[in-house]
Order: sequence, then C-alpha cells, then structure tokens
Amino acid sequence: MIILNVIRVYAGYFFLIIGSLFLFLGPLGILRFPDVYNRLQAGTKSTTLGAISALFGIGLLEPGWLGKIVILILFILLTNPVSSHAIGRSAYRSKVPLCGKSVVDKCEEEHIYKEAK
Amino acid sequence: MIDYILIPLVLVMFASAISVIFIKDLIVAVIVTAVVDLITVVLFFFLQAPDVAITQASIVVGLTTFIFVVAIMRTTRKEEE
Amino acid sequence: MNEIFRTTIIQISIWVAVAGVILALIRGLIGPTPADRVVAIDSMTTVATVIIALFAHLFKRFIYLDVALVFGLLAFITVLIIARCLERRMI
Amino acid sequence: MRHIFALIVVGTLGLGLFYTLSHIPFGKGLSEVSKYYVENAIDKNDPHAGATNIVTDIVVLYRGFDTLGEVTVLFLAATGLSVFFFGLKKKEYTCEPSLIVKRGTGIIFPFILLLGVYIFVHGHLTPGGGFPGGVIIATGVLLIYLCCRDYKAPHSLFKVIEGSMGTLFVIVGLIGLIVGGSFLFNFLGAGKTGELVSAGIIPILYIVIGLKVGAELSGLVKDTMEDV
Repeated sequence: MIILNVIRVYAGYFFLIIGSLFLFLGPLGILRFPDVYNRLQAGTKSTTLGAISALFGIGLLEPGWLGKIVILILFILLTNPVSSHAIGRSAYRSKVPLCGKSVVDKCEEEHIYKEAK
Repeated sequence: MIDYILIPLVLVMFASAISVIFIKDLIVAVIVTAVVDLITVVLFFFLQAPDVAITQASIVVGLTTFIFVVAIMRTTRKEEE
Repeated sequence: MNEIFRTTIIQISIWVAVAGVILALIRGLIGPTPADRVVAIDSMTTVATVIIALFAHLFKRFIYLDVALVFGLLAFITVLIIARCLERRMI
Repeated sequence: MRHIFALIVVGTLGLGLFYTLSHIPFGKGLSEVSKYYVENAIDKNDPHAGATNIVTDIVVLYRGFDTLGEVTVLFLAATGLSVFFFGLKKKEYTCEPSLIVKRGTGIIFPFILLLGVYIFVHGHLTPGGGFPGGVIIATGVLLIYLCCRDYKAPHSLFKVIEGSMGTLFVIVGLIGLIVGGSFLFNFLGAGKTGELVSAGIIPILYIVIGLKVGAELSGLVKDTMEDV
C-alpha cells in the first residue's frame, strides 16, 4: 500500500514536469514557426497536451481533487480544438498568406471557401 | 522564492499596456488589452483574493471584449493619423 | 523533506510555464497579422489556467480551483469573438 | 504627440497607484474593521454569520444595501445601452459559422449554464457569488448568438425574471426589517457552517442576484447582437 502511494506521488511529479515542459515548448513553437497555420499546430496541440498532463499530475498528487481536475481537463479538451479551428478558418478567410515553403493548399484546389472571396 | 514570480508577470503587463498606446489597428489593441486583463486575473489570484479574481475573469473575458469589438465594428477599424 | 521537494517541483513548474507565457507574449506583440496574435493569446489562456491550478496546489486550497474552471471555460469565448470578427463579417 | 500624452497620463496614474499601494501592509496585521469582521463572522451565535467565506459575509450581510445599489446601476447601464442601439441600421451578414463551431458550441453551452448556476448557488462556500454567476450565464447566451444567426432570445422572459427578482430582493430585506429591526436582517439564523443549506439568507440573496444580473446582461447581449 505504501509502495502504491510512493508510485502515485512520483508519477504525479513526472506528469507535472512533462506537462510544464510542453507548456514551455508550445509558445516556443509559436515564436519560431514561419506562418499562422504552423503556429496554430504548435500553439494548440502542444499546449493542450501540456495542460492535460500537468493537471493530471496535480490530480495524482492530491487524490481528493481528482473530480474537479477531470472536469477541468474535459473543458480544455472541449474548448481548445473548437477555438483553434475558428482561428484557422478566420485566418484563411481573411487571406493570410501561407509561408514560402508550403507546397499544397487543398482549400485552394478544391474551392472549399470559394464563396468567401 | 515564489514571490519573485510577480516580477515577470508585472513586466508582461507593463510591456503590453505600453504597446497598446502605439498600435494603430484597433482590433489588435483589443487583443493586447485582453492580455493585460488575463495577467490581472493571475495577479489577483496570487494575492489570495479569489473572489475578485473570479469576478474579473468572468466580466473581462467575455463581456468587455465583446463590447469593444461591437463598438469597433460599428466605426472604423484603423486609427487615423 | 518531502514537503520541500513538493514545493520545489511545483515552483519549477510554475517558472517554466511563466517562461512560456513570456514567449507567447513576444509573438503577440510582434506578430505581423492579427491572426498570429490571436493564436498567441489562445495558448496564453491555456497556460494561465494551468498556472492558476498550480498556485491552488501550492497554497493547498481546494476551492481555489473554481477560478481555474471559470477561466478555462470562458477564455475560449474571447478567442471565438475575435476570430469571428476577423472573418470580415460582423460576428 | 497624442501617444506621448497618453503615455504620460498612464505613467502618472501607475506611479501614483504604486506609491499609494506600497504603503499598505498586505497581510501584515489587521485594522480595527478587519478585526471586527474576522472575530464576528465566524461566531455561530451572531446572526451576521454562517458562511465559510468571510468575504461573502461582509458583502451580503454587512454591505447588502450596497448590492441593491449596484444592481440598480447595472439596470440603468443596460437600459441606456439598449436605448443607444435602438433604431440604428442593421447590417447584412453572409458568413455562416462552420459545422465544428456550431456543434462544439452546442455541447459547451449547457456546461456554461451549469457553471454559472454552481457559482452562485455555492456563493457562501466557495469564491464567487451572484454577480460572477450572472455574468457567466450571460456569456452563455452570447455564445449562442455567436454561432446561430437565427436565434431569438425570449426577451419578455428576461423582463419578467428581472423584475420579479428585484422585487424579491426588496421583500427579503423588508422581512428582515419587520423581524429583526434592520433592513436585510439575517432572520433565518446561521445554520451549520459548511453545508449547502446554511448561512440564512445568503443563498437566497445570491440566487436572486445571480438570476437578476444574468437576465439583465442577457437582455443587453440580445439588444446588441440583434441590432448591430
């Protein structure tokens, strides 16, 4: 039983460190990537993973908090993809150009947002 | 040790609050103002005033931005020289 | 001993996350288009939610998590308002 | 030139705030008023007590009359804004939100309503209270307006809720005046501290304030979104 407790606490520390590392790497990607669409990848995916991991680490360290932590994780899982989709769509519709190294633009090829022009 | 966390947060607030003055595009000014309010919530929370923080978060995050954006959309977006 | 270890780990996590906030702020200030800045503020809100939860764990107050709940759910609306507005049609 | 002027104004304000606030000793000891609050707000025999959250005790039981004034100010502001937007020309919108935004908002909206109700029902136990809860509910209505162009909010329902809740606030205060001799007297007693049904009239007042603020700000959002 004591061993289980020790494993739980150290797993909590592990998730906490991993999560905060990803919370640092996501904004670093936002700073370094060349255009909006690449920055969207770094900013949303990495930050979502980091947030979920760090919150889960807190939940492991304090087992009584796990219920509210799970609700918080659920909110982040629900809201982050929707907002990133909205940003990407609005950026494409307000005609933000792709960076020079991009090779394919499927929306342009298939005329998905043609009516927006 | 952890008290020094206030220094980078206040510097972030300071930089964004000064840059709001010099921004021509008003939508961008609204976005940077939202950054200032966001850090304010964290500061209130750190000073152990969760009631103020929760009120600030709920009002600033939704309604203030909304009213600013509505006002900008009814007028012009770029500031004139 | 154990308590010191715990607070050290959490303080290191908070410092790393605040470094992330500062990096996102730099992009938010220099970003060429408004969409870049919206991306920066989107990730900043997520990081700030986690920072609030970490502070709650540092102070050992369960009820402080309510602030993180409100913040995490409502910060999405700011991003949605500005994103809908940037589509050149009003909201 | 204008920017420099704005910078000077902001800098002066900031320095003044800094010098004022740096003389206040935060967390170093209590003033006379704070001592009175801390000693009396936890005492179970005092009728001015019962909440786990001392801030709630102070806001509702000691300063309840101020809250009535705040709600009145909010009502005046909402009325003024709706008058301001009345009669302006409507613009044409061609842009539909995408499927993901529509469905995602439909999933998130009930959670926002539930969070708002949680915040103001648990106002005496956790941080928060009537005002943030009402604002969160109004934000949910705003979210629906953002993703559905055809949505019409029930304006008459908002009016009915707002008026009846304002009346109920005054009625609760007047009952306190009759029973205990002062406006907003806590006539239900303190109860057992820490339970959901405790702290006398604080939960009633917070539910009233939450519904009233929510209805008012939802009406404001409705006026703004349907006219703009």
